[in-house]
Amino acid sequence: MNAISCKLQVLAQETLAPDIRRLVVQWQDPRHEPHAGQFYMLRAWAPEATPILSRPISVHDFDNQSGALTFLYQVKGEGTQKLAALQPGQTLTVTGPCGNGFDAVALAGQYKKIAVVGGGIGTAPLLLLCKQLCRAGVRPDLYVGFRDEPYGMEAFVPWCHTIHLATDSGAHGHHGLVTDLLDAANYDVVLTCGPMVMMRGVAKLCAAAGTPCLASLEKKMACGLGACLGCTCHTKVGPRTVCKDGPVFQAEEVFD
Amino acid sequence: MNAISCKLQVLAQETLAPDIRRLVVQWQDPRHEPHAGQFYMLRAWAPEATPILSRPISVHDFDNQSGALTFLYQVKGEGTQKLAALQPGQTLTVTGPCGNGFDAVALAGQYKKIAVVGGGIGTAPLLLLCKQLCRAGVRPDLYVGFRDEPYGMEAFVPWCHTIHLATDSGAHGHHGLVTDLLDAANYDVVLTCGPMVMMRGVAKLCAAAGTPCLASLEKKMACGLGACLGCTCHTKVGPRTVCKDGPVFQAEEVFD
Amino acid sequence: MADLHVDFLGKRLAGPVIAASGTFGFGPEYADIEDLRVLGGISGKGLTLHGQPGNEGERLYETPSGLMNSIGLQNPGVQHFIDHELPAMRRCGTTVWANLGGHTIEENVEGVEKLCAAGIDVLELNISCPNVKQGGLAFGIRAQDASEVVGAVRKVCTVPLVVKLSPQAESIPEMCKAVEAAGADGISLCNTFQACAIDLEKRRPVFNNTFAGLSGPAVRPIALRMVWQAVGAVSIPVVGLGGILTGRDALEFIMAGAAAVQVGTANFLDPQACVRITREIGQWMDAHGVKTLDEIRGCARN
Amino acid sequence: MADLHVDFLGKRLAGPVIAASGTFGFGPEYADIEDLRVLGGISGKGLTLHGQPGNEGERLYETPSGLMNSIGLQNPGVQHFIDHELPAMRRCGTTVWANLGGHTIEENVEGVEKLCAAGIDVLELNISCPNVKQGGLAFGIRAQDASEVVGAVRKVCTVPLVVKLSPQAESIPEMCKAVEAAGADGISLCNTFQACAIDLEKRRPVFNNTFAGLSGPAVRPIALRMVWQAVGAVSIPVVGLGGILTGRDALEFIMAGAAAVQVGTANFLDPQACVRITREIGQWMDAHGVKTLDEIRGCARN
Ligand SMILES: Cc1cc2nc3c(=O)[nH]c(=O)nc-3n(C[C@H](O)[C@H](O)[C@H](O)COP(=O)(O)OP(=O)(O)OC[C@H]3O[C@@H](n4cnc5c(N)ncnc54)[C@H](O)[C@@H]3O)c2cc1C
Ligand SMILES: Cc1cc2nc3c(=O)[nH]c(=O)nc-3n(C[C@H](O)[C@H](O)[C@H](O)COP(=O)(O)OP(=O)(O)OC[C@H]3O[C@@H](n4cnc5c(N)ncnc54)[C@H](O)[C@@H]3O)c2cc1C
Ligand SMILES: Cc1cc2nc3c(=O)[nH]c(=O)nc-3n(C[C@H](O)[C@H](O)[C@H](O)COP(=O)(O)O)c2cc1C
Ligand SMILES: Cc1cc2nc3c(=O)[nH]c(=O)nc-3n(C[C@H](O)[C@H](O)[C@H](O)COP(=O)(O)O)c2cc1C
Ligand code: FES
Ligand code: FES
Repeated sequence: MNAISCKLQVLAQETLAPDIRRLVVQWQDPRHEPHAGQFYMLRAWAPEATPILSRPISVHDFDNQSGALTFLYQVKGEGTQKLAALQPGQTLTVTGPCGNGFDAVALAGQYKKIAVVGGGIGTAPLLLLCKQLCRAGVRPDLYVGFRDEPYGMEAFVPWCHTIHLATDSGAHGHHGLVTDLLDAANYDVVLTCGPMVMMRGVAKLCAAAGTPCLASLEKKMACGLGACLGCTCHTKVGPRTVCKDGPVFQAEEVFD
Repeated sequence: MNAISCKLQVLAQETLAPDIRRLVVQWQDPRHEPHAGQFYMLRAWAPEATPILSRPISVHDFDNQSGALTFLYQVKGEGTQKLAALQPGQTLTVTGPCGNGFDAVALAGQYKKIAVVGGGIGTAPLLLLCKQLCRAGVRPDLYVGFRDEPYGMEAFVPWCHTIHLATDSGAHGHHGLVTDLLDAANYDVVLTCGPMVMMRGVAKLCAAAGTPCLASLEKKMACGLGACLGCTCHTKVGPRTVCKDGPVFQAEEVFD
Repeated sequence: MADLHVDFLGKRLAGPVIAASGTFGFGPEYADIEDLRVLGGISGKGLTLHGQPGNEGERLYETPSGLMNSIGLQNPGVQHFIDHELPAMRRCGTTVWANLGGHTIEENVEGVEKLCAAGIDVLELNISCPNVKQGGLAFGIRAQDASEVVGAVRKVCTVPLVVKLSPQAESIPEMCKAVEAAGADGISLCNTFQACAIDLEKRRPVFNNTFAGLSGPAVRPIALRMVWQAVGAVSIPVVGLGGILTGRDALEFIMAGAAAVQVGTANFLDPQACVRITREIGQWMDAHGVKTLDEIRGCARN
Repeated sequence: MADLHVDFLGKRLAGPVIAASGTFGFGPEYADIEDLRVLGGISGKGLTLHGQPGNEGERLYETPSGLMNSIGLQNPGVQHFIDHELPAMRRCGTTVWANLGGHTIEENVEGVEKLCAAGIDVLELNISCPNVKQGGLAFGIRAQDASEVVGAVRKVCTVPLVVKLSPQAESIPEMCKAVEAAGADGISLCNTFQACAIDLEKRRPVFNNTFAGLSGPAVRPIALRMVWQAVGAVSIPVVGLGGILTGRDALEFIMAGAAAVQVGTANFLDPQACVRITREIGQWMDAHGVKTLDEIRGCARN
């Protein structure tokens, strides 16, 4: 289950919203298949080209029949701009799968009522998570917040029990925060990924309700392999690498 | 007649031979028009992108009616590869016209029998030179050497009195060096651009025949403006910048 | 096929490329990524006697062709390393370089004793660490300070002792001579360059410590100059590093006289960099009819 | 619109960006390329008293985000400059900085006397030049050597005296304090970084002198660190330079406390760099409601 480094071919790239892309590549190594919550270091440029570091992007979806590996990402700066320029047939270099991810089988075995809470592009890793939970026997409730226009939601429908939507602008769903919608006491566990403020809010609700909560964190990364200690998170149980020990942590260990 | 710096639009790019391109751009400043033997610093990439320096390329042709400015260049390394990727409609940054160039009117006024001698991609600046000499009243004799396949020769035909061709491989014209063909004593002046060994040979023939010779030199350049002294040539009359004092020098000042 | 091995202080290194400290974990992180047996060695993450959690705040920042880092020597401590990381490091199939940087001479001495007893191949002493007794000035700035720590460590070090120099040394040649005289068996250089970046929106330095270490291709020409000076200053072997990304880069260091090279930041740009660089060196040698590295080591100095 | 002027040692500079020595000729070369009147000044090509032809062999070499040069101070000499270049330089409409680097104290003193008599705005003393009496060690390495040359020049310099430091100085803070104590009115730093490159095919250094000077974006983070240290070490104004390519880069130096900045290598990457950077600084200030540079100068230090 360790990471490998290889070149992959682009199968498709799609624009879901002005700054949101869905990139599908062909994974080739059946001995190193990714699971939900893991990520890859992506590099669509030469080692000597800018930006100097590769970019961590979560597994959005993975089809272990065909090997189709999907990323959902937001175009922010130079790195993601270069990813966005990729055309079908071109190749990129990836390192992964990286990180602990979510153990969907164990979670579905241990907990019966599961809430999955995402915000913005933080929904990216949640699709495969919902899929794997569903396949493992628990159809989760999904809570998602967006600024204005949601994207990528259709894909979640088959795998979720209910979908609760909030937007900052009120354009769709609840006008306000996704945390307004969540009653943590209704769940055995809450799994979350999104902006830090949102995850901190979710963690607080869970702490108050005594519900376990797992959060997927982000940090700048150089290696993605636990080798450089550039992505350390100072948790209550000591320093941990987000790339290898994480990105998924017990919320109580990382939030006050 | 000083250099300016501006963005220009690509009108056309053509492949003349596997590694030879003809690039036409739209010049826009009638107060700073180039003449034969001058060059531009070309940059088809951002200031912060690689390669760090712009690339000097001679004026191959210039149409002062339309402003069409043509370069003929060989794809060698990263800089010229990036130039070769330019498509019509795209822009590039240029600084120029740089250098002294040839004063075709003065030359045609002073000399009646003129030989123009070029080798390989060193023929690039010679087209506009022949044109301007012809228009100034002297149709020059052209001597050109190539390794194997000549390129770009059709364009010279209207402006030259005779064209003498040599190739290293013997595939076309004389099998041997272009200097084998030249009898410097037949000319009032010889104008040359090409590999250093060739120009040294031409200079030697001219010196022996007592014929004046002007040679266009190449050096690595940073500014192209005479500002950095990176392109100094130690001539018999002291250090000279190839970019500003040159690239055209009296052969006797630069060759022994 | 070119013979890439390097005889280094009594060890036979399989190749001239050693993974640089702090960029390669303790080795197993890269085990599924490339064949570690072709490496000359792995220099583990820098250790301190008691371990430390490293710095708060930003730890990484990209610059033109460079990377700034402020890890702050996060490490599990010498004993934890011996108990937990060393066994796996030994199984990587290459030489084990323990990189140690203490904040006092005593800490360094104790750390070296333990590491040597535990069984390592090379001790790489990182003297870029702040010396708490000198008000935080690193051991590696003044030749006198370096001399003292190297002399003390030398007495207890039972494996080859390579001293890793800081580019902030007041004078590279003098520093090299001082550590050679104090008993170093080899020198590696250089560590990261002290550098600064400012966050315009926060109007504050990017890093909590104001300064951080710069590495990567940006520094390569300066590092090569320092390696050139080091080779000229001493007769012990010099391991060159700083910005090496290709076989050609590595060959520049070897032609300057480096016994071997280390590769750090390049591992992030290409996780297979160490093996690729080794292969590229071999390809260049084959193309140029060079059979062993000894044929070209230091050739640019003549 | 933000007010970009800088009060500098009794002169009013139109903007904070000064063209760096050796990259801008004496100014007229750029006259048709950009409006020189928005600049804070032009530092002319480095002069020596008697002039010199500069180095043979390669003079330029590209590195990752950097440029190496080995011009060897080619210059026409002080008298030729005064007679031929200075008049045109004066007509550029900005302050005239004469950059001087002599090989002995006496040469420096004589050059400064002549330049001051001829009428310049600022004398920038480049102490990176080899001191022939010290076996070629540059004046800018040891504080004591720098102190001597600055002290001697100070006595005859009738215009503001800015001393341009070398990054090879043994200690930047000590060097800064020494030149301040010796009478410098200001400091500029840094000059190019001593670096090396090797031509694999020739198996020789690229440059005849083995080493050459590295500049450009690659060195910016190190230069910024040195400027930060300089500002902390002295109370005279510090002009920051090294790798500045954008308004944001320049603002980092100003927030570190630089009175003004110089722009060198960027002129080659973009011949309109000086004016563009000035404009970008103004745009950033406007976007952030900053009216004068004094409001943000050194703000990152608090
Ligand atoms: C484990 C992990 C998984 C991620 N998964 C996704 C995903 O599925 N989809 C998606 O759109 N984004 C994801 N991100 C965020 C993504 O990595 C950044 O948006 C991206 O690196 C920005 O690069 P850039 O060059 O476009 O932007 P820039 O802003 O130019 O990047 C500058 C630097 O900051 C770093 N950086 C910027 N934003 C982030 C961030 N949010 N987290 C970590 N480092 C950052 C970059 O890597 C780079 O080093 C993930 C981040 C992590 C750590
Ligand atoms: C005044 C002048 C006019 C020129 N006119 C033409 C022309 O019309 N057509 C054409 O094909 N070429 C011309 N050249 C040569 C051209 O500049 C180089 O081929 C080009 O810079 C190579 O860049 P690169 O990145 O592709 O190659 P690389 O080999 O990667 O370049 C590496 C470095 O060497 C320099 N360099 C490489 N070759 C030369 C060279 N022959 N002369 C000067 N510097 C060089 C580059 O500028 C760069 O700094 C001219 C050169 C000069 C000085
Ligand atoms: C993230 C990071 C962590 C580092 N940690 C250490 C360390 O613990 N000990 C050490 O001696 N050097 C450390 N270094 C320095 C490298 O080993 C190397 O000396 C330096 O980065 C220059 O080489 P490079 O340009 O190939 O990276 C570290 C470098 C980086 C980038
Ligand atoms: C080609 C070239 C020539 C230079 N000549 C001089 C000089 O004569 N005197 C001097 O003080 N600095 C000289 N420098 C150094 C620059 O003025 C500047 O200090 C250095 O390049 C760092 O700034 P930059 O990265 O913006 O170029 C020269 C730099 C270059 C690139
Ligand atoms: S990114 Fe290197 S340890 Fe996490
Ligand atoms: S290239 Fe700068 S002076 Fe010629």
